[in-house]
Amino acid sequence: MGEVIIEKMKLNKKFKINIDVKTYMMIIALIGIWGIFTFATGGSFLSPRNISNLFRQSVFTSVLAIGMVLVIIMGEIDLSVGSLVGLAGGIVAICDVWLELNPVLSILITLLVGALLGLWNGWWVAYKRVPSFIVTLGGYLIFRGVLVGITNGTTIGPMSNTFRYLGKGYVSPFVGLAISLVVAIYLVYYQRKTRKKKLAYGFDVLPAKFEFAKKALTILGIVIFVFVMNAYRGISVSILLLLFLAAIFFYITKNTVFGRHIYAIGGNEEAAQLSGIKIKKTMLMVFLLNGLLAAIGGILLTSRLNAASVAAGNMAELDAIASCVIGGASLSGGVGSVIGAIIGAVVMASLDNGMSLLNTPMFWQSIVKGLVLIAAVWADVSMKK
Amino acid sequence: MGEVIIEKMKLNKKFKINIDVKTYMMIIALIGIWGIFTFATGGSFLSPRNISNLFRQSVFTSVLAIGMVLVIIMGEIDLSVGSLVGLAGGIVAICDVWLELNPVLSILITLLVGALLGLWNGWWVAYKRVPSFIVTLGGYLIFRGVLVGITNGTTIGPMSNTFRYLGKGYVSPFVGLAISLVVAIYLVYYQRKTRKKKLAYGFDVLPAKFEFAKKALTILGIVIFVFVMNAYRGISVSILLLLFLAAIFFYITKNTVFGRHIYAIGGNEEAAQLSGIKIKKTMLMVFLLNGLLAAIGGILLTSRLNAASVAAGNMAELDAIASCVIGGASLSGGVGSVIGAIIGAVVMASLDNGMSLLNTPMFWQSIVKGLVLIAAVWADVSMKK
Amino acid sequence: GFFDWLTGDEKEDIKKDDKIVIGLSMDNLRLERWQHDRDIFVKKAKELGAEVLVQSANGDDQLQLSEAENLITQGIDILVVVPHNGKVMGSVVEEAHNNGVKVLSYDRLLMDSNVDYYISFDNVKVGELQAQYLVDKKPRGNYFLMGGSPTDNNAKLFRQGQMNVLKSYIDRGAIEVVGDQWAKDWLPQEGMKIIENALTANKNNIDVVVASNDSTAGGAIEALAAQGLAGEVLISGQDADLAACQRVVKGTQTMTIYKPVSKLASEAAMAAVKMAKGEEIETDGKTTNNGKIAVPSILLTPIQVDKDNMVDTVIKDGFHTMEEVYKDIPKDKWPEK
Amino acid sequence: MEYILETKNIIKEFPGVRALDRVSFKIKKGEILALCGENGAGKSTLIKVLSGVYPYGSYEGQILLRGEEQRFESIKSAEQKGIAVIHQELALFEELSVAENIFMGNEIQKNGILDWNAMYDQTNKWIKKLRLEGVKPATKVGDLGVGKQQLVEIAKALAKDSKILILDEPTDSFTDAEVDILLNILDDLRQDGVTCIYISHKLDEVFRIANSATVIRDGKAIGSDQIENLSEKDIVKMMVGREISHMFPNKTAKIGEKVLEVKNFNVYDPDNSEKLIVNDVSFSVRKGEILGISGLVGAGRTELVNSIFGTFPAKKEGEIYLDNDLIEINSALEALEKGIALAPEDRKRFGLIHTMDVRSNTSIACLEKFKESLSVNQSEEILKVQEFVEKLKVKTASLETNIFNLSGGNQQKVVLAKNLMTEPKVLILDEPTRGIDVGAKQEIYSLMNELAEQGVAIIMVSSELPEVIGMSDRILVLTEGKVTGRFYNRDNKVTQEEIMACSTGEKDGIYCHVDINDEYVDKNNRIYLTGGE
Ligand SMILES: Nc1ncnc2c1ncn2[C@@H]1O[C@H](COP(=O)(O)OP(=O)(O)OP(=O)(O)O)[C@@H](O)[C@H]1O
Ligand SMILES: Nc1ncnc2c1ncn2[C@@H]1O[C@H](COP(=O)(O)OP(=O)(O)OP(=O)(O)O)[C@@H](O)[C@H]1O
Ligand SMILES: O[C@@H]1[C@@H](O)[C@H](O)OC[C@H]1O
Ligand SMILES: [Mg+2]
Ligand SMILES: [Mg+2]
Repeated sequence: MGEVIIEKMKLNKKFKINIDVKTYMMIIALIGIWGIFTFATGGSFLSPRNISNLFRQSVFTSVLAIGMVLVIIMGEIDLSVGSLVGLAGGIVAICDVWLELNPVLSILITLLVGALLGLWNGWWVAYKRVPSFIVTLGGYLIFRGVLVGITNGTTIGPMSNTFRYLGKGYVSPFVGLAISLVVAIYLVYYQRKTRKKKLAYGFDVLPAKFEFAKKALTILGIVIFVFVMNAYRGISVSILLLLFLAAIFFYITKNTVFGRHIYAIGGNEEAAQLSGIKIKKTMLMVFLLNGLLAAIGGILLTSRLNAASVAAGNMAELDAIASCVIGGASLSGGVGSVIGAIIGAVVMASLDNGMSLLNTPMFWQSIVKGLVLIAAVWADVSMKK
Repeated sequence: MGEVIIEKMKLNKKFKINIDVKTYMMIIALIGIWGIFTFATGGSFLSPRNISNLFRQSVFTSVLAIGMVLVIIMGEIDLSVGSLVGLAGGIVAICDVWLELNPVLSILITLLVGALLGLWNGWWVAYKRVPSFIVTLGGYLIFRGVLVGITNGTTIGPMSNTFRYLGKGYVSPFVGLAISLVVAIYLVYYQRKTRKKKLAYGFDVLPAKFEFAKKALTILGIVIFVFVMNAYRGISVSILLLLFLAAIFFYITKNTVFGRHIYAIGGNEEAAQLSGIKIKKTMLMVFLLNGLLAAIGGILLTSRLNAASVAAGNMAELDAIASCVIGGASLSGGVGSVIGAIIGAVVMASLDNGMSLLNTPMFWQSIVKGLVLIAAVWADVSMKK
Repeated sequence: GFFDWLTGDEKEDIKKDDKIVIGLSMDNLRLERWQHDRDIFVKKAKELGAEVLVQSANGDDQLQLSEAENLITQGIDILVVVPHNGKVMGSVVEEAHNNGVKVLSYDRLLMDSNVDYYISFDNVKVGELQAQYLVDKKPRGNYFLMGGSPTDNNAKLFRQGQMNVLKSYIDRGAIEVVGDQWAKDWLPQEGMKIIENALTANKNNIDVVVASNDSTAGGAIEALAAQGLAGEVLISGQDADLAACQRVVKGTQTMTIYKPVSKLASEAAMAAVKMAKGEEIETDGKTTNNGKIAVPSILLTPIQVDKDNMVDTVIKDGFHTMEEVYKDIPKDKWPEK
Repeated sequence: MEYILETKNIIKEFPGVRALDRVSFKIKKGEILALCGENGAGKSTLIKVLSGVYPYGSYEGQILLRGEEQRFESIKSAEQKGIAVIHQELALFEELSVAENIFMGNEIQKNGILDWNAMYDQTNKWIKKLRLEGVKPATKVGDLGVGKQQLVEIAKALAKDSKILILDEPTDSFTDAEVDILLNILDDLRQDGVTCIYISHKLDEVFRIANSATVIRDGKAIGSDQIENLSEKDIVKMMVGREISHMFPNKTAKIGEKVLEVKNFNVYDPDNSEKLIVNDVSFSVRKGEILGISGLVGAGRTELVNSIFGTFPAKKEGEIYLDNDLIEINSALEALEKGIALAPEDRKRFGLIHTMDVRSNTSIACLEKFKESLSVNQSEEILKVQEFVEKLKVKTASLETNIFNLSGGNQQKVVLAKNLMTEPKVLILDEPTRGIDVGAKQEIYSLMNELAEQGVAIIMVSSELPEVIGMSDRILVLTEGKVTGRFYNRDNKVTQEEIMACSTGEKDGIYCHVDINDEYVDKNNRIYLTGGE
């Protein structure tokens, strides 16, 4: 058996490098984009303040992209996300401003509504076999209609302080440092544990010095991030929330049975069914989660704008889908990742942010963004070949 | 051999009936929708005048849907259609209003641009393997940006008379009758020829009386259509154009090598490759045709609106895609039909028109349209099972 | 006879009864102000004994054209149009006239057509008022221009008015334009992003933001607030949206333009009823050129609203109530009615 | 005679794998060359090089056609030189009709406009020639079973009227009847001067049809000779590197009590709820027993087992007892939970998830087993998958290799591994050795035996009669949905002729070695007690 395992393990390493190249390619494109903007703006693009802005500006799309990428991996699509964001924003604003409910209660109600509307979408797709494109196109119309109906078309605001904190607050630099420390320690501990486990199973592991370098890099990355953020005002609450969500969904997609089943359904639904996967329940759950994340997106957007308007979240679904595809997800299902989707969202936000800093006329922004999108994905595709 | 052939023919019949049931289901839904609106509007929905309006209102989306359905059958998507419509409209208006070119020349230039931009999309998809979602999302941004750039954001109009005629004219009732007569005679002749050919191969054909009934029905249908149209103002020029395009593309998809290759690529690209189909050229051609049709759509829209605005055609791609899917096309490729796509467009236009006649508030319209969309496709899906 | 029917020469038999039916075709109802316009118009028309059929087009030219056609199909006596795009909707006039329906252009002008009357505020004037108020308060400094939707023709008119005022200051070097960006679809989140980035790029050295309406100003103010600059940086608006009025009295938004919509809507309703009855309308000989004819016009003046005249304008007109506008201000600080 | 086709030192590499290592071979005009080799030896890769799938430049070495070097840029350019291929993985369009599939890429047309009548006419001829019973030119290919699809694929290649025909395991889901049809056609073509390369793991076919044979091992051509100079043993030895003496292991499993019993089972046609495709079938399987189900393609075997497994989308009637309890199964999940597993016949469509790697494909049906609190214990998973990959000798670069980079036979092994990993009580195998080489076959047979010894009840649907006879304790023959034969076969005494006679309806009704009330009875009505003589 020895030989085979060694052979297999060699490949394990190679596999990791492959994966990395794929993810890295878009990161390289991102770095390229950042470089150009830094140069063009005479450095202000890379100022801590702008980095903080940039990340905050991409939080909203990122949250939606996390949910969307699950749907896309499963081989489906959700066009109703933008309308759902609008509706969720309207509901949280109605609870907060008109009904003056407790913020926590308002949030819970909104999340519940988001989950239920996600279920509605999922039910039609999973149990009635209506194509998700149509179901969610229906949702796109219905949810926006309901929003206009219940808010009567008015803009509702301003929001109470809790929401402002959610949308615009920063955690104090010390808290930020403390959190990052805890995370760093946990990560190191986790890597150690995994390594031990692997050794116990007799698997090959990285040589100790590499392992050490990996740990050092992890910690360094976190520290740099926190310092850059602290150099402005600290980590923003919304970014923290995004990181938290990203961690959870990264874990779900990589390490749980449910996550693996999503990939299987998207890869080959018929084969997945014959493998005993509960297709309907899984689909329902994915759409539910997507609804929940859209509701979170709606709350964040309303908090950030300090008001809910009927136009809020318009076209957000397109941004979310684009983020996923830029991040390597395939619309035919089975392929994609949470991290990729977030990187995709950051790429889009970087383009918007950089050109806005440069005062590029709107129509040029549009043209350049289109060209860069195509070029970036092309670079990605041609590297993978 | 006799036995085998007879058996085959039985199946041929079954096959035809199957096909028909699928198309008919959405027609039945359409008739249901029409029935409800006729009842609710006290009959004015079915007045010749409104029927004429309704068809004219669906021409634009139908033209786009014809091109889109080819792309969808091929397993790709085109999100740039709406922007391309806008840009084509802008170009034709610039040629006509600013440059005061001859209308025919203006139209030719616009069609050329449409075809070239279609080629641009197709080139990235076919030769650079960039996912069509991304390429055309890029196009969506680029084309609209160029439009704003070249028109400077202004609305350009009014158009010269030729375009008005194109957008709003009617052919005189006599001409309408004459054209329909020619078409009817040709159809009868064609059916005769087909029948003869089949007999020559020894295939089974419909009994003579059925054949006769079929011919009679064909003619009756055409006559009723013309009379209803003439009862208002005659057949509108744009409807005539649509019918012409529909006939051409119906023929292409059903009876040409190129058309069947589109289905093959969408059904199983790998197999298509192994069958020696020129995938790249076919893709290029399909995107080119789609660009051409979008340009025609842009010219029609500009003619109908009598001006080109930078917002023209916004979101038109979504309507076009929805029409295709309502008409039975599958976004995973290989399935769909030109007729289905047009029926889908008419379904959508009927909903808009009917609720507009009923003065339903916009938000209710939105909600009802969403629900009906889902319900109609659900009826379709569950019948097919 | 049959021949007429066959050829289509038969006259339309549009149902006509005594009651006046007005068709109101609106651009959209997504902005708060259009809801006010509709409500007041319908109410006034009812008082005058007319029925109103309202349709809104979600900001879609083509849909609006179809809807206007459908209104005419329903046998309305008069068509009132708030066009999404005046050039596009101009073409509906011919169709209406062919069916014996007169057309009143509301708020935005129907271009290149024989439209019967026009009732509006002057959009270029709106831009001028916004800019004038700001330069009066700050004749020199760094100005950031934030336009509206790049695909809305009105946004261009507002900008035109603003430049009418600002031009000479810019030429003199008193005002430096540090940026010029347009907010997609008048969306607040676009406004917010633009100003966040503008502040970053200019290291917060912005004195004035010329914003074209309240919804985009709302987003911009959130970005200013994040830098503690809300109230410091002057910023304009338009529409007197409730949220904007609240900001004005709080001091975070400098001004807004109140277009006395109640006046506009009720005058329009009265005019429509008169037109339906075939009566003449008094316009003091005012006309506006629409590219084809001089359209008889009723032009109302937009009013600039700030902290000081809030009570006398918006609240007095009943556009918003005192309680609504001053909701976040302690009662003892409320002004006298 | 001149050599019509020749390769010189072909090298083809994939990332991490050298699939072909300086392969040279020659073939004379009008001859049939058999290409033999283990799973993953490089046979399919070689023909892909020959047919332009891997274009010139993506491999090293030379292809000579009538002595001239060829540089095929595409499949089309190879086709233009008269090379037609039937690939191992079906390349059909499920949504399109039989006629369209046959003529796809090779249409009967004039100025780009199709001549449907002519194509239908031709299609009818092919249908007759290949005896595709019940198939019409307009039938959707997706509605056909795998066997019939494969015949359509063959028609497609034949319709091209090529000078060189390459067939990559064309018969892997055929019964003898279809094999005969095909081999006769090939023989006719040979008379007409067509040259043919024939890949098959069924050596009897090779000896029936080929003029010469070339053996490939680990990407190298290691032997080539006229067929007269070779014996099966020689070829097997060259392929596998060892001799295979006992293909079918001795059955040693103790047969125990009934595990699964099916009574009066009916299944209807999904498209026609009147028509029965499985008609009043009853049978049972016991612990440690292997029940073989035999029949011609289209007999309804796949529908029967899929309906039992709960995954055939059509109306069904009848009773199923598991350990004497009446049960109802409506989904694969319910079946798997009750301990019934099924390895499907159509591995590409129902067995594999093309976006996933070998590891995930193998473990996907039993991930719950590796669940540890919230997550999957991936170390356990890898170990377990590793174990099965070794047991079945899956040839893969690693567990992280995408499943579609494996050779056809190795994909099939992964499907088997996946089902074995669920540790079922009842294991249903539908054509388990499709595309598997002789060496691996023997290992799979031993494995089945091992499982039987552990008390698993196995139902094996197979079109290969030697396999059915060599492995089964009892045999059920299905013809047009009805049971037309039941055999007791613990003594391997049933003959191919007896089974064939049942499946072709030559003998009606129950033929011999009757099994009444689940007790074994022979021709002379001697009763054998279950569990052995
Ligand atoms: N696209 C690919 N990428 C990577 N490796 C591949 C690819 N295609 C084939 N291989 C590898 O090349 C080797 C030869 O495969 P090939 O399909 O030619 O085998 P084969 O002889 O046809 O086997 P079988 O009898 O199982 O069909 C195998 O190791 C396989 O894993
Ligand atoms: N699980 C399944 N779900 C849906 N369709 C299936 C399933 N299994 C098989 N089919 C379909 O059933 C039809 C009949 O297949 P086929 O003719 O191979 O059956 P068969 O009679 O069992 O043939 P054979 O006896 O050779 O296995 C085919 O269309 C096949 O694709
Ligand atoms: O009132 C404004 C309107 O005139 C313009 O067209 O759109 C934005 C609004 O704020
Ligand atoms: Mg092979
Ligand atoms: Mg079968």
